[in-house]
Amino acid sequence: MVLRPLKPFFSNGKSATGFIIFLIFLIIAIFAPLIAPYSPSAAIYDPNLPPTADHWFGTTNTGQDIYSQFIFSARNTMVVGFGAGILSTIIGLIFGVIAGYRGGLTDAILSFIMNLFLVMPGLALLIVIEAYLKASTPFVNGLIIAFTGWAWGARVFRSQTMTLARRDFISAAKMSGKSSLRIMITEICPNMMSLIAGNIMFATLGAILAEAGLAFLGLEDINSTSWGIMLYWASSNAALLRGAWWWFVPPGVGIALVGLSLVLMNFAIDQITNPRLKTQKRRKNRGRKAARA
Amino acid sequence: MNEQSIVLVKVEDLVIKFPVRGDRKKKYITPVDNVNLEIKKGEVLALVGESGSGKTTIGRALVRLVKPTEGTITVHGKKVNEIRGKDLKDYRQVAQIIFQDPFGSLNPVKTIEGHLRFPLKKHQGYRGKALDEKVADLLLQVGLTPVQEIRKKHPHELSGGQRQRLAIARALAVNPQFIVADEPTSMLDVSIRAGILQLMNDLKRDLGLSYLYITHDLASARYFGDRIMVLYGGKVMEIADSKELIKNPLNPYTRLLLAATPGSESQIDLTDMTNDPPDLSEDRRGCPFVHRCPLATDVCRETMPALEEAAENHFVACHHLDKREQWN
Amino acid sequence: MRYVINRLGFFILSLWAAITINFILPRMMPGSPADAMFAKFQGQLTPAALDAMKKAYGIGQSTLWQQYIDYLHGLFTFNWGLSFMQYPTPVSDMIRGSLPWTIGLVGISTLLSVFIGTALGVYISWKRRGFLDNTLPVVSMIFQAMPYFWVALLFVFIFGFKLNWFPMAHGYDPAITPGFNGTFFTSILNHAFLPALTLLIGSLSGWIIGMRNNMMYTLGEDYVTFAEAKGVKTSRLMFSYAARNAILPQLTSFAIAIGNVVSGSILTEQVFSYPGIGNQLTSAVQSQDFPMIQASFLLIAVAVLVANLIVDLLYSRLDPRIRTGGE
Amino acid sequence: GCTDKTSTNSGGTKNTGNAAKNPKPLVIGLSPAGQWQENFNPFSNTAMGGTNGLIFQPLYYFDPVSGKENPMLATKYEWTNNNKTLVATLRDNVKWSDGEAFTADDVVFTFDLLKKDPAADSSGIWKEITSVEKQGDNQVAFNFDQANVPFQSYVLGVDIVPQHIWKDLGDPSKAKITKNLAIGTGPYLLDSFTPQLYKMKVNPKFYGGEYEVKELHFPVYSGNDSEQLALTKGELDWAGIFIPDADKVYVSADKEHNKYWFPPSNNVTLYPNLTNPLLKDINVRKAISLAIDRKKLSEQAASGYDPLSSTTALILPRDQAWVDPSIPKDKLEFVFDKDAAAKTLEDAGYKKGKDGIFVSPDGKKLSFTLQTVSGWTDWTTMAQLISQGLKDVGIDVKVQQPEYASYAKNVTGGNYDLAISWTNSGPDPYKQYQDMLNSHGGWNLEKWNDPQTDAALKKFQGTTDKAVQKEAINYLQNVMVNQMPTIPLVNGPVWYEYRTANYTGWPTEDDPYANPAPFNWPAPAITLSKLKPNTK
Amino acid sequence: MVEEKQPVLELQNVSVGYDSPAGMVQAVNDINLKIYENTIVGLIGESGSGKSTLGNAIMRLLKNNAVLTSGTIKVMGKDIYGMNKNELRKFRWSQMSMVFQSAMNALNPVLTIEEQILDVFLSHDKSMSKTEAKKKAIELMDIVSIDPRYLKSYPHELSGGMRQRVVIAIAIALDPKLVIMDEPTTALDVVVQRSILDKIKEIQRVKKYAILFISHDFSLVSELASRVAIMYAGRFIEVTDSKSLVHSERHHPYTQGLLRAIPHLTEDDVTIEGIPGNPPNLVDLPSGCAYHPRCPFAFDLCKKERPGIRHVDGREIECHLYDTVQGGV
Ligand SMILES: Nc1ncnc2c1ncn2[C@@H]1O[C@H](COP(=O)(O)OP(=O)(O)OP(=O)(O)O)[C@@H](O)[C@H]1O
Ligand SMILES: Nc1ncnc2c1ncn2[C@@H]1O[C@H](COP(=O)(O)OP(=O)(O)OP(=O)(O)O)[C@@H](O)[C@H]1O
Ligand SMILES: [Mg+2]
Ligand SMILES: [Mg+2]
Repeated sequence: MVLRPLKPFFSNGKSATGFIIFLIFLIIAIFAPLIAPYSPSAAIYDPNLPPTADHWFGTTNTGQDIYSQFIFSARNTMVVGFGAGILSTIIGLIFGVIAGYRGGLTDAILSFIMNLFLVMPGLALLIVIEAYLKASTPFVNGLIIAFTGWAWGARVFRSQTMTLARRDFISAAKMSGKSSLRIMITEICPNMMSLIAGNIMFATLGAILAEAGLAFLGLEDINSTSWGIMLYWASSNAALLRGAWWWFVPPGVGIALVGLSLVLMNFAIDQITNPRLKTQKRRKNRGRKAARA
Repeated sequence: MNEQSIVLVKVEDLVIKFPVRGDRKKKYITPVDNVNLEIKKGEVLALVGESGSGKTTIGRALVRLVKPTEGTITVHGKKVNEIRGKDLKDYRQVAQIIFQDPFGSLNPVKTIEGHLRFPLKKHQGYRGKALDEKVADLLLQVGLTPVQEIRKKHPHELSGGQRQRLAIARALAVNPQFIVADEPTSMLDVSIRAGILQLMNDLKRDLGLSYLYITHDLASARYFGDRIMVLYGGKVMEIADSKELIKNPLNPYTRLLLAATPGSESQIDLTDMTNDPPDLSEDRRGCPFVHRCPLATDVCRETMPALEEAAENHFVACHHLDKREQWN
Repeated sequence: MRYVINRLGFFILSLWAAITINFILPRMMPGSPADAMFAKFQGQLTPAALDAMKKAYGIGQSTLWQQYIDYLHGLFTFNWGLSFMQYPTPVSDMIRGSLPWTIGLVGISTLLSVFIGTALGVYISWKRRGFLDNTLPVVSMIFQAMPYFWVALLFVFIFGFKLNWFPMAHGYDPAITPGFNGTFFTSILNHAFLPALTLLIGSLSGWIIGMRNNMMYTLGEDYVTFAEAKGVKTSRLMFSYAARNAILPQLTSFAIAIGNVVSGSILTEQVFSYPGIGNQLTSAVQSQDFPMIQASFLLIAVAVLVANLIVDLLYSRLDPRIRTGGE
Repeated sequence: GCTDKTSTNSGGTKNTGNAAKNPKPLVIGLSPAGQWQENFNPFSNTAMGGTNGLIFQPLYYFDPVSGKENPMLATKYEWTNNNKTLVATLRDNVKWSDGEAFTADDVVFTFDLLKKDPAADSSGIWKEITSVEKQGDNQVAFNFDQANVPFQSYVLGVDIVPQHIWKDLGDPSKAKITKNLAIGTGPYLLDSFTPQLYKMKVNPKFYGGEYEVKELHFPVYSGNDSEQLALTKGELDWAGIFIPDADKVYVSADKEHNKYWFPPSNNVTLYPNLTNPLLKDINVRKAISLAIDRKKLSEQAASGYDPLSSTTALILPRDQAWVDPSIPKDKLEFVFDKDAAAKTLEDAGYKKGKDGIFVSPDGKKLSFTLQTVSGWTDWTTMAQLISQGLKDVGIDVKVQQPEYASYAKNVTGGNYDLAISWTNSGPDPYKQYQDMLNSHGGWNLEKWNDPQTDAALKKFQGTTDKAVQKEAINYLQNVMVNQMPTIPLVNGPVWYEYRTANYTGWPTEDDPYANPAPFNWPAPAITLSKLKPNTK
Repeated sequence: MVEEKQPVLELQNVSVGYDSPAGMVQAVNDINLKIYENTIVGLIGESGSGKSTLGNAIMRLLKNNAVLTSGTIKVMGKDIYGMNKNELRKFRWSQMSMVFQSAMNALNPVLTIEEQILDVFLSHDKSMSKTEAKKKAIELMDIVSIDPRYLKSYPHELSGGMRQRVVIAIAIALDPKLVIMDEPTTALDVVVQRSILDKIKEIQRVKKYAILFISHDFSLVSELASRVAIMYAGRFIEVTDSKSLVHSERHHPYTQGLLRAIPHLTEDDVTIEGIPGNPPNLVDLPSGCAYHPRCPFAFDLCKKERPGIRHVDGREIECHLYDTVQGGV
């Protein structure tokens, strides 16, 4: 029963792989304190160690255990990524659904704001805002990423809402006396579930990458633990030049794997969204709707 | 018969305009132009006309999904043009609509009973067990059986006919007095259509419902409608008792429509008649049918003929009623 | 026509908004550039010198409103001020120096990405369920999921540092005198290869998958089947019927991508020491070079807007339904 | 300008002669930047490296690393008039690179320029001097308001520009000096400029004789990363960037040629904001100092390059001669003792709260922010280590790392609790103390305000007498040791990497003849004068 | 017996199935049919009964997941499924063409009408010049009575009826022997529908095509076609003379049900009634006669055994009722 909604994920190899990778990282994130052998910040071990039995990924130049950092970073990165992904999807939904449903002037104004946010150079904007907020934690960064990155989703939701709003079941809902807000929440949103899920996945991927980029540029609180911060330290300590690839490679691979799991899972969502892939046959227009151009 | 004479819905001088994207300045089309009609309690008024003649727009205006631009709609003696909020909510309980498309008018992610619960709760105040029972009643009433099995299903698991039945049940859920049936069978299979018409007929008889029955099929209009109103280009061309209208069509457009209907006996050569749709622009003049009408003269181009009673209860709008014999 | 006016209206309005935001944003940043300068001189700078400098930079002596007017005026007279960080170099000079590199590198790799991605998308949708159709989307996605600066760093390290196949920095070999000659161009290509490659593989999958999905949709359309029945040649079927229609929904993304050419490479340029605008922007933000930030922001916003406008207009060319005001 | 035939010819022959041996240009890696801008204005604070020293030259250069005085356009200077007048004797037979002769008028003109345009006078010369006069043909006198002997390094350090060109250029701070206008007296001429690279060629008419390094290349790098790679790969001959683990990363790439030397030049210091009542308490400062493991800072944050600071803040071994012998040996070095730190606090009435953080007697938590600069990774690492160390003792420290500009604003504006920053250094200890401890000091971030300190500094300024100077410095050392206005951490080194594959004769620890970093202009002019092509 | 002419279209035991996640959809089941020159055969059946599938199968335009599971399809004596791709490309449209069900969507929105018509000529006759093809396009437009100026228009600029006529024009461009029309007027207004039917009749009168006319509208088909096949669940349950459809006696019970479900325009006070039940599930067909769950006359045998063809009054009917000599209704 609980597993039923997950069924589509196992419908093909790609999404199943994605789902399994995702699950692994989810477990890592949830049980980080149990999995990680040491504290991620304690600088108490021999510095600059290559991988050993005690330190699987070696240690940093300040003697921190890289493996433990990796595990705890998974937690932060996932929280930040999904937090930002979900938040930006919610903002996008609010803008997109209201604009698409209301139409007219409301739509014109909201669309304008959307387009503006779409047009503002994302990373550049982020960098400026970051500079304003001073080195912020990954969570604050997640917030900013969400607040600057919702527009694309909003556009998608808007156009989907517009097609949905034209469908008769919305008129029918009006006829049954539902308020606009209720229609938006109970009639329109449930019909965009797959779009919403897809948007969350891509927004999450975007947020994870953006967060890593910001951290890499040094625009994140260096006390925090995230894959981006790990990369920042690795690169500023010339990890590659020193041959300490075990410091540089894992965070990148971690990001790539989580990202990959997201896009792979999205295949399953595609399958649900794409009407052509559904077995259900679309009924033909028996009326004479299209008789005039 | 006494009941029959109570006028439930009265529409006077209804005009509806829609803005359209013009090339430069904002333009309007007038898909409904000066329409008058009356529906008595327990009566079915059939509205026929070609695609785009404004049938749906009238229907939607009657249930207030579209706001009339001009004119008045009176239901039960109460003007409903401008009502909002609570009044509108109350009005929803009087008038309901069944949409043409049984696929588009159901929310694909809601269950069958999900479609019925809200209106029952909101308008009739059912709760808990009573609500469940009422849902079952309704489903039974429209012939959606076995009820317990069907109520948990989703629309895509139903056949077209079943969906249309659900749409009817949903309209009934608020216990209305008047239903706009907007081409309720045009998307259904022949074998299913008759069943839906039958069902609507039964409901009319049992519940004393009034209908505005919108269709493009004269045959079913004649079958289901007490009276038929013919619409062209947003204007009423003719209105009469069903049998009378089919037997004795007076307006050239009605006759054309009749001739085009498969199975009709009248033969009119249609092949070289242009298919241009009628002009709906705001500033049009004259009869909308003029560019297709074989009887058209300058008068037709200049002024719209008034609706006149040509026979008893048979109203028609045409400048050339006298010339109709020439054209057959 | 109305459509064009409509688009132009949006263009102008959002341009104004972008210009204004651009004015406000840097002013919200903490620390004035003169303070930064003050710090740079380790306290040796006298208050008098500081004041004089502030005056020269045009800071603090007028109201915000006055600054806004001056800003707008300067904008339209192409007088974008002098850079703080490279005082007294005019910002326009700095942009002129770096913009061509960015447009060259990022523009070309974006175009390549769009072209290759779209072509691959068309191809794999045509050969549905083939080997490539099963592998390419996933492989390309793996690359998209990686942080591109990380890939860039790895590339520099492996192909530049370890293997010595490609240079690790700069737009061309500094030892060569720029000129219209083969060696110079070879050098440019040689230097652009790695950055372009990172940009390319980072963005390819979007185009492949987007185009593939659109193609699948279009291929299911009746007009494609009808055309196939008519006996239309395969190539014409593929391009004029299927791809031509499938590409339309891609145009918006294309507009955004083109617009992002100017900004989309901040990290790449940083990693490859590429002499482009992204690089400039990063250092401008770090040294709070208001005029430079403003100018590059503006440039980026204008680039996106113009790209949007062009694509909108192009859209109306490609899709007759929009051109003649259909549904 | 017009060049006379002979010099062109001789230059030509020489060049061809060298070309036969094909000496490589010397490639210098400056600090990372986005792109070069063609700005060779010596009065601009964003001038390209080499503008000072290689193209334009000052009268004298006082080297902070070697502590040496290097005569440039002057050959001699002298204080007269109760140390209120500084007289410099100019070098003879110096020519501008366009062939015009260099005269005392040029010097007077230059200083007058600065007077007219304070924006160009970034060292505030005209705040100290009242007038500049020509004395005879080859002497210039600078008149001071009051004696300020150490200020000579600024006055004599001003780059001199040619009157015949600059008189038409308007405000010197705004003048755009490109290749054609870059006419100086230095050993090099600007050869070509692109935003990625500029080249200099040797000035055959240089007064000191033509240098052996004929061509200099200055490529731009956008970040430390890419410059490290280039350096390690042998693409640079001379650089001044931080490399972690230089032995492993850099030297091992080419053991024979890749060398580095990181001489100490100042103190990386933990500045406490003394306007913060908690930090005003010397016990808190002492506890903080005791809780810092400076050795770990040096080893882990700076790859062990940074020698530990002296409690006196003197830069050792350079300032060995200045050390106050009265200070006991054991007090000259910082100790790391967590227990002592906690004890210091407890003794002063501080108590540990539930969360393990000390609370002051009046109930305030010992919780501070610590500012460092975003991207300055050695400092940030130090900050982290400090934060962890202090936490162990019971002092809460949150590291913040804003962008440089906001950092600068915060620390100079007193808007911080703790901050890591540098100290300024001159050829002798005076400069450091003056800037850091004088109540009007330019880098008095901590806001130390002590009349006696000010008086000691004043005493130093007014004399050329070494003994008096020493007395003043002794007093200041004791202020540092006993009152701890700031908390020195480690010595800030000068980053300096060089390659002997193409050129030899570099400054080394054994022969520290000049500040070896290629960014402390005009010092590189001195280094370049000693370099010779590696003929092996 | 008259000498057998060669049929234009000959279907022998044609079955088509769709592969779907739910199982094999038996959309067309063992169909036999012959159509001769100059005849219009109507094909009637409710939605999902397999009409379009049959049409597509004849054109060899089946979807990817569909297979011709058995039978042969011959057009002009040639086995359609025995041709290689190139032969098929040439044969299709020159010998047989099809008007699609959704003609509205059969035109490429981004190409002009002219380009789409020229595509037909130029792909089939390499030697034809563009001017020649254009001339032919104008002729075609004339035949379907559309002003040739619309050649330069895009599909969305035409009304539905005009688009439909363009599609018909394209279908007859190469003068094929067989034209399959899949509900060519379903999406149109009655009046437009009528004018197009008249147009089709007129063209057929001149060109003498063999036409397979697919529809779900009884009255329409009986007016147009001489013979009508009634399809239920993929099978022809009845093939009959169209004239016989005016009355509902001695037909297959399904046909009877359909005839009773149609309201008549002129007859007074006839009650209509629907056919109870739902269309069959093609993945899991009812045993025996697929219609038996809805058939009011069904008896045991109907559940067990599929009825073969009975010849009743010149009709071919698949129903057990007609075994009982004059049985049935
Ligand atoms: N919301 C709207 N905005 C603009 N135009 C509209 C709107 N609704 C309907 N129209 C236009 O009004 C005219 C009449 O439409 P309506 O739907 O009433 O016709 P109809 O008679 O119901 O046609 P059909 O038989 O095809 O359902 C059409 O031209 C239509 O395009
Ligand atoms: N691509 C497909 N995959 C699976 N099943 C399909 C596919 N196309 C059609 N079907 C099924 O095959 C059956 C026959 O479909 P077909 O389109 O031939 O019916 P039809 O008689 O033309 O119906 P309509 O009158 O609605 O056009 C239907 O049950 C349909 O669901
Ligand atoms: Mg309608
Ligand atoms: Mg079909």
